[in-house]
Amino acid sequence: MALVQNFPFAAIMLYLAGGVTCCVLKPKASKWVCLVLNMLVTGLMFSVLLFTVHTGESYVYWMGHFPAPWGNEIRIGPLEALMGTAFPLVMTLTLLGGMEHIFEDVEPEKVNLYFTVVSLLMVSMLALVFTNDLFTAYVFVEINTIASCALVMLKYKSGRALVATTRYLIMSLLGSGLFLLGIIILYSITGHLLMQPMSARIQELFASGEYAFPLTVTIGLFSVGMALKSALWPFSAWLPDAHSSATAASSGILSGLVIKSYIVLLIKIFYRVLGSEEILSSGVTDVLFLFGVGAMVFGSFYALKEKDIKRLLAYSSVAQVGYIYAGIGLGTKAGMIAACVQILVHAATKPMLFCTSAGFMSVSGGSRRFEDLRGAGRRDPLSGIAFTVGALSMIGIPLFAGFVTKLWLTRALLSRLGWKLWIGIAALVLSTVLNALYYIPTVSLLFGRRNDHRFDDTKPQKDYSYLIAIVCFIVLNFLLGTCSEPVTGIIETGLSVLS
Amino acid sequence: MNLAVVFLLTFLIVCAASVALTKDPLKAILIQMGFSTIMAAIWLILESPDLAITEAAVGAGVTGILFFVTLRRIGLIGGKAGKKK
Amino acid sequence: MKLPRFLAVFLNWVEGEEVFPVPEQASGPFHSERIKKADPKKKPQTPGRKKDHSKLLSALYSALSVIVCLTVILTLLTTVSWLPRFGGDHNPVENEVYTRYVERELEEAGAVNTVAGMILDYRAFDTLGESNVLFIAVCSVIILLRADRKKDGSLNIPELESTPEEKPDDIIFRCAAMILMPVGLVFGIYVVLNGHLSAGGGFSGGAIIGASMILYVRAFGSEKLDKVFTFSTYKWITFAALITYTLLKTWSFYTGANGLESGIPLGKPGAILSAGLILPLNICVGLVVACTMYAFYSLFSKGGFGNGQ
Amino acid sequence: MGSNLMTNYFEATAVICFGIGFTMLFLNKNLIKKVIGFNFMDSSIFLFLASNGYISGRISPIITNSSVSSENYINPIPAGLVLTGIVVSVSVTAFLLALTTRLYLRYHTLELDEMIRLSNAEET
Repeated sequence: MALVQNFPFAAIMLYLAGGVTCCVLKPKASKWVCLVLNMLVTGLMFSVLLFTVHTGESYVYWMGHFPAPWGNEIRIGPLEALMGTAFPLVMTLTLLGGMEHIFEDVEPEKVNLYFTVVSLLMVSMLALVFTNDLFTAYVFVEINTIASCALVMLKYKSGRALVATTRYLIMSLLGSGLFLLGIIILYSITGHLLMQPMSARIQELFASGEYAFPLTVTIGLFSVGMALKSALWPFSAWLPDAHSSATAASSGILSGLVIKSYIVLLIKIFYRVLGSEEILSSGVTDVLFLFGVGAMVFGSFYALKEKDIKRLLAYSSVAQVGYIYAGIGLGTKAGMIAACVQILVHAATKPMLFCTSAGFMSVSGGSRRFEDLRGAGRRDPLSGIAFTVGALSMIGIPLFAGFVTKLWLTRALLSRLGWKLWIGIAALVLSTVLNALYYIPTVSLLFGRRNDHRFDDTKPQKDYSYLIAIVCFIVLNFLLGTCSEPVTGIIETGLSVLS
Repeated sequence: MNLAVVFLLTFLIVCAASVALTKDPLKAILIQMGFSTIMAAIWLILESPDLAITEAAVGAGVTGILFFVTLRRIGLIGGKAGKKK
Repeated sequence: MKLPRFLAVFLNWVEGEEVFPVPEQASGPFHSERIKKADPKKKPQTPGRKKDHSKLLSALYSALSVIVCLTVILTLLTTVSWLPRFGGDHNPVENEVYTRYVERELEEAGAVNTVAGMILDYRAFDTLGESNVLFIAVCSVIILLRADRKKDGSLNIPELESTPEEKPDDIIFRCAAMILMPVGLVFGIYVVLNGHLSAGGGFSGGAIIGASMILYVRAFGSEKLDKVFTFSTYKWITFAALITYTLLKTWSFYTGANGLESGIPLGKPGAILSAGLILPLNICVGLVVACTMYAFYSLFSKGGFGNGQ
Repeated sequence: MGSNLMTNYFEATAVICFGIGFTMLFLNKNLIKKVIGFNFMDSSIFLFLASNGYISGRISPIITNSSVSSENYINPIPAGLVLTGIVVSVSVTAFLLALTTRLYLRYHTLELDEMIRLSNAEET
């Protein structure tokens, strides 16, 4: 086994050790441990990405001395390596961008625990991306749940954050309960927990028609469980509060990464466990498509009415998650590519928007209301420019990242005639218009002139880490928007070796 | 299907239903501890002594203690009366 | 239909009636309803709300709950009716995975208790994740409940102010604790150390030790334990145990995946020093769990432990 | 309806308790009751899982004598998974209870709706 093949496992173990170490360190030291760890893992995973793209295949890595049906294992292919590179990269940039606010919003004695939580969150997300075993997935889903709730409630002064955490935690627990029940029903009819042998057995069962009802119920349980956790529209009531009341970096991480890790897991389950044809015939894709389309429209619709910048961004997340599910729900390969592209695009854009929102707040007396934010883009030009880039990307203007999603989604829709085409196109157009309707007024408001002179003497934060993070995010956005070919190529090979 | 098993399983359902109906948190916690104890007995019937030990120590012991300490901290049960274990 | 007497009494109790009439001045854990009503901190109900309106809403809400409950139950019952028979010996779960775990576990992992061998050797990644679930949970509880003070002595989170614990003086409870505490401690240590030989293991043993420590503190007060067991002791014990766990498992995973010999002797099955890594791992988990259970208790009851921390 | 409902009485009990626990966690307004509902939900899932591993007439897989034939022992996998699950469940319970404590100390109520109302009022 080549040395580079050990890196995904090393990444998980490094984060574990790092997280445990952060809890005994001083806040400053733990900050550096966490940042260095993130950069290191980004580098490691990038080399794994190059390796898997070079070989064009996936490989399994035994977690222990025993092969597939007996021992745990993880599995890395191009798609997993791509996600595994993107997650720590975005995490590094988000932490850099929100660092100043982390030290303001979190209790001074407990800042090191913030980095512990972040490291364990990364452990769980990487494990969810790499896992080849359903029960491992459940355990790490639980770590993910607790860690993401902890990220929200770390903003200790706000009672609203506590209430939002409770609602978030309860919905997440319902989701993981259903997910666990699904795993157990599958175990009792297949006798396996690892994806490969389980999938082989499920194909036999589908062919023979045995246990048809339990299998349908299981597909439903997985979909509802993951939809609850990733805030698909009818189940998304908890999201705006949870994501808007956390500190800026947490909001970015939750919106950009945590939701996505569950969707990646769902895609893996669909492809690797249940088999994509069976999913199609069960009709669950149609339901997911309808919900996704509903999210695209209603999420934007709610955002239209918001007068609070962080809640606006959170509702926009609901709409963007809808794009991912609409892509999955199309049930074609092009649709799945669109979904994966959207995962990356949203992960690169939304954390930047949340970081800039914190920048605006600090030049507006800490307020998130639109009436105080008027002119904030003039007071803090860097954040203003970054917000404009993010907004244009979310609307889907060419050259920006969001355009690629819309391009691929349209392409996927056009290749599929029938009712999905018309509903999808209508929703796409409507959602784009609605996006423009709330993002463009926000941008013009941020660059508008104030009539009073309340915030004239506030200076923008002079913080190099913020500058670096924002510049990197903008560059990343342009890169994704202009040269998306290699990325979609990797996703395509990744999806074809996934099943 | 022997009678003891049926009795225990029925008791589980009765416990769950009665917790759903009661309004008093303290009663709910007491019934929940009963639920855990019965669960420990069921693990023994299912030939899983590991689970029985763990459930007895955790489900009936530590979880119960945590519930009581919570209630005492927030002042729903008072003073010396909040005895543990 | 006439209910049996004991069932009727039970249901009445659940519904909130007192089973045994009690004098008004009595207080204790069974009369929380009364204490709750007398609680001065509890805000009075807002009077402006229309009564019949809210009644209708709450009826609708209960109906919704019943419908949700019944839908979930009926769907799952139908699923259950299609599943393989309970207790049958040709079910799908009786396959090669099960056979190898039972038949070859003794030579491959060396633990007499197959369950311990399975979770700490074959499926060790899950178990590593599990101990980190506990770790992140205790971090979250520390974040929520540890009462840190600013330089001027006021609390960061003002509502966490707690009244100092009164010294317990219940003689019966003390006698019981005097007998139960050492027994529990020894039994817990036994369960941890024999995790690979008999039922139990790090987690259940640790929980028993933790429960004994809680019992001691409840009976005799926490001053003596606080001197030894400060927050930093707790932090370093957890850190050392979890890092050891992670390092041991990293070695084992690395050698396993690369096809190397792990070089850890399995020993003679049945001996206390056998089963390779399982004994040290159980000790690590037992330490973490015992300290964590005690930490949960102290954090919940007084927002920190040891030296006023 | 399939034919095995009456033979699978362990699973049947488990899903009934699961339904009750699920509903309590989802729709009950009292936070303490929600936590207990969560406990019921998880315990019954574990009962469901463990009953899958049971085979009538066999004993628990602690290999005391030298007979290592799989004919004698029940399936150890569900027991191991449930052990992992119980740890997860107690961790989450502690977290939920800590949240409840903090919320009660801040708002002096256990009803979630009331807390949402109070926290919104506090913000504006």
